[in-house]
Amino acid sequence: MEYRTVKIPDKINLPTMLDFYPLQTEKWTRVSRFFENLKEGKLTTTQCKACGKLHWQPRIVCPECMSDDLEWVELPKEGKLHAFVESIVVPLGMEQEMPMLVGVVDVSGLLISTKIDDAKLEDLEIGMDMELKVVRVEDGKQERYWYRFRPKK
Amino acid sequence: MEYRTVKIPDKINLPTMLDFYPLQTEKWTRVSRFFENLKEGKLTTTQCKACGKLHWQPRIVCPECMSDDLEWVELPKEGKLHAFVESIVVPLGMEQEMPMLVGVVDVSGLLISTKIDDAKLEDLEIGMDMELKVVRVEDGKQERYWYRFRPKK
Amino acid sequence: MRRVAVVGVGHTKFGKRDAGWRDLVQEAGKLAFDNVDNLEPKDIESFFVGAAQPERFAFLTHVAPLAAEMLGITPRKIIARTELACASGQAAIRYAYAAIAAGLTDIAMVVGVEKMFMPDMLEAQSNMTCVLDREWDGVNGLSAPPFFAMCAQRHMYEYGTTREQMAMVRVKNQKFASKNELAQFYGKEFTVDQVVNSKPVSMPLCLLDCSGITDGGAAMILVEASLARQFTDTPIYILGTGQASIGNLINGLPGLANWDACRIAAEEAYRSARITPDDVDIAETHDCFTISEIIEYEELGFCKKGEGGKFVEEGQSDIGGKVVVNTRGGLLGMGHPLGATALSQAIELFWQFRGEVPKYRYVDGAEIGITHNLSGSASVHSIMIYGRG
Amino acid sequence: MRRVAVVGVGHTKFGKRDAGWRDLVQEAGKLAFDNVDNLEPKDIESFFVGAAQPERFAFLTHVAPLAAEMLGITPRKIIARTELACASGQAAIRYAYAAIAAGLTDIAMVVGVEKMFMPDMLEAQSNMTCVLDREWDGVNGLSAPPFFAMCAQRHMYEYGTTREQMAMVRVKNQKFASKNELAQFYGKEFTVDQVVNSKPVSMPLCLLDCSGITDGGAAMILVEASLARQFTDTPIYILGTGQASIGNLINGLPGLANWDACRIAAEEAYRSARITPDDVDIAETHDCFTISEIIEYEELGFCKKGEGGKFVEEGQSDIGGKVVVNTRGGLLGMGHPLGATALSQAIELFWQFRGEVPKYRYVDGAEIGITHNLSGSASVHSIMIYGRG
Ligand SMILES: [Zn+2]
Ligand SMILES: [Zn+2]
Repeated sequence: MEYRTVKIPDKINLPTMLDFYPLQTEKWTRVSRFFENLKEGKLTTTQCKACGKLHWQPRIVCPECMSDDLEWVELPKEGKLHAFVESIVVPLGMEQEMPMLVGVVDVSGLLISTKIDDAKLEDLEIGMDMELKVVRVEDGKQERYWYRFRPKK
Repeated sequence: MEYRTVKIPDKINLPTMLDFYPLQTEKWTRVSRFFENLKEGKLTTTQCKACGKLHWQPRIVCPECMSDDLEWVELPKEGKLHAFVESIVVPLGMEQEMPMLVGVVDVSGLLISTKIDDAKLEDLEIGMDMELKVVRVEDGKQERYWYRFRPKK
Repeated sequence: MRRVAVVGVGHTKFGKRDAGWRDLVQEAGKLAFDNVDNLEPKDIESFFVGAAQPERFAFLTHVAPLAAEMLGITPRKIIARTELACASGQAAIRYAYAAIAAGLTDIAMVVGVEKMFMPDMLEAQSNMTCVLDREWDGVNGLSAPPFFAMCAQRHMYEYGTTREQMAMVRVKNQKFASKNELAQFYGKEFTVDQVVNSKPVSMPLCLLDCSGITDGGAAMILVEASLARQFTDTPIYILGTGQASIGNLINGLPGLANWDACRIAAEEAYRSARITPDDVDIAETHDCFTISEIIEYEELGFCKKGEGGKFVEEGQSDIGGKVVVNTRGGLLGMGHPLGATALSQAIELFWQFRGEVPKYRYVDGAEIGITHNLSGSASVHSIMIYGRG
Repeated sequence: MRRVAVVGVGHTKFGKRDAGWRDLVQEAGKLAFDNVDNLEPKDIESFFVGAAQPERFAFLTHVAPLAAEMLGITPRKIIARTELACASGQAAIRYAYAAIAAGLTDIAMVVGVEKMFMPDMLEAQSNMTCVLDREWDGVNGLSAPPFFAMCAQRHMYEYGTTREQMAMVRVKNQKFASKNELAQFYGKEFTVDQVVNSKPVSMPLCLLDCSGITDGGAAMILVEASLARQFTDTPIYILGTGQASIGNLINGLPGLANWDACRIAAEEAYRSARITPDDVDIAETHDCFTISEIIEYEELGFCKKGEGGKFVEEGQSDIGGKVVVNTRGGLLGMGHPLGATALSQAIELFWQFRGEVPKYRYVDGAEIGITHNLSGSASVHSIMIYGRG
């Protein structure tokens, strides 16, 4: 048989539906300030001026009292390791990072999940001091920023 | 500021979640026979041996009587155009086909949707005779087959 | 069966929003809580989210708890998200209605939301292609515009509906939308000529015959009727509901120009509310395309089969006509954020019954309203009936 | 509130299936119709589909009408699909339950289905990462295994639970699954040593501590109780239900080792069924990981907080113990096709109450059973209680 051939793409740009990192600009999120601050090395979040609640993740409305009168506050660059794991379960695009250390860090009472850099599994223990690290995420088209933690030196 | 750079892929293989063409082998569908027959130039479907119902799309259970005693039957290679449209709405991967002629062909009383090849919008009218055409779909990794219709010569 | 009341609502601006999925949820939810007395997030027992495709448009799933967390809601009775493509929001309202009517819960919030704009709009178009059966219809390039274009073609062929009559639907709905600040296409009016001469998308449908890709969110608070006066002096009530589904693939449909499932759903909705089509004062119907509204007039029983074109041409669906259709501006004028649309429609009735809409679109004395959504290949039709009293 | 009965069920083989999404629907639906007398697809008034992510795993949406069409069902009362990640199936059952209890419909079918195997399994893993909040937790590499590994770590840290106790959950559930032909891991038994020494996935969780990626479908027919005897001599009944949600992002959770939402949902379920934990004879709990079942013993009230490890070690959750847990093999042994799991659990109770399971796993005299699902970051817990009488 002879057939007309229909070509479909073999490679495509990384689609948004498979891109883990949040869209960071004003055009796509109302908490773009978080990412601007992160680029400056600051981990920030929102706090409610009406009721004082400190949020994680940053919000545009306080879930405690429904006020939208919020302010940006900087969090400490340090925290304590609450839980951690070495994972070999790796989704599309994170293959190079295997095995991956992931954990939860207590920063001012907020439990913040994070990848853990500059450590091996055996270096980690619950309660140890961790410090913030900012990374630049590059996909060949745009630059974005994200946070990680590492054991405090 | 200095940042560690984290690379994420700029290009990836066309993911299944953006690939319109069905998975065709026995490993992925229980109507793989349809695709094998299509490769031979035959448009086939299932018919219920218990109640006689002719199905479209092909099934593994008859929706009319819940029998799973079905047989494969070949459909005529010709039909009549029931409706058609020229569309400029094109999803990812079909960009090269713009503008696209799409229609519905009545084949033995089954209303089968299809792309329309070898025609311009002004060539088409409701009720005209159409004929089957089989195309090979290539994505650089696998060969698949699909059907289209064109005006009968 | 217990009666169910709507006591408060919230509605974000619809359009291309500089906001993410969770921003839209926060906006809509806050507006709803601000709209009602004596109610805090912690009082919400049950939480229902209508969302069509956050998995693809926003790479988010398990979105009901995500939205609940955004609003400080900790449901202790029921929580789930419903999907029914373009009718996802109505499925959520119906779930809340069933749960309250049954006595499983007393105080519920429904949030409908969709973030549809994406950095790559080809990706968004792919998502819209799987609203039809992707493997057997979508693969052939069929998404909503070409599908509904064929419905228009068949309706013109079978009933003589004209291109101009279709355009009149947009003209009417846009007239309403032009003054509605929440609408995606706020501030614009169109003539029949402008609609007919707009960019061809899937002929006979042009750009102005089509509802848009839209970001938006909306929220409603529903309670068991005897509790309603604790929260507002002017609740509205759910009077009945109907839904029907016939087929999905084009071959399984009753027809392209005959939407039998719409007629069946309407009959059930009228029966359950103990009304007839003549009792309907105001209708929010699913004008995803101009042709849709014309076919819906017919199947909802507002006019005879085949006379939908004449119905709009004669002004029967405009203020002063037999039944006023789509006073908020319809999907055409408001935009169509899939999960939020049904809530936006219900909210229009809420505001109409309470006299809270501007005069230009107010339907004076309206007592009974219907909201209608279709989904997929017009295979499913979903209807709810609301009343003032 | 009207009573609701289950009168027929269908359950496909779970596992890596050489079949597509719609094949699984057809298999499950046919089995359910074959299981019940005097009922044809056209008799089904309402249709509820539980499915977590067909949009991503199968590039399909608007799946409720798709599934209805596959089964020749033309709902004329209610149709919708529910999503609640790993508990999507239970959300569908609950919607059907609410609708029948309210009087909105009399005869409903629920189908739960998930096709999770994909040509590229990295893509499937990406899908599982958005079960948590993808933008703030998933982005950090958190999908279910690492998340539940941290729950295990905290439970060991706070309560002294041992690695071996966790492994005992798999040993027990696998013993049941090994003889269950519907199970993904049919024909295998494991020892504690084998579990502890299996491939590390997210330490302390090894491969055999984790439920699998699974394809599968299941279906149930639910009717208003007074109609049940038309369809079977031995219906079972829904006695109560409870659901609770607290937070979503890790920071919003009550704790990693304390699942307060599970306790709240259980209290509500027991209250609504007018029973206590002591009345439960058999439980199908959401053992997505071995640690999950241990925490669930505690929060469901089968033992004291912190004593879940001891509970399994003492055989209290095995045949002859206080409450027999996961006789079909659990998610660990059966596999976990997200949308189908809750139906598979309910079907096990249906078969148990009717004496239709093989002797090796039959719980003689069981009158009351509970099914439990968690979803996401264990933020949501969903419970239904079924009874023989
Ligand atoms: Zn506050
Ligand atoms: Zn048959």
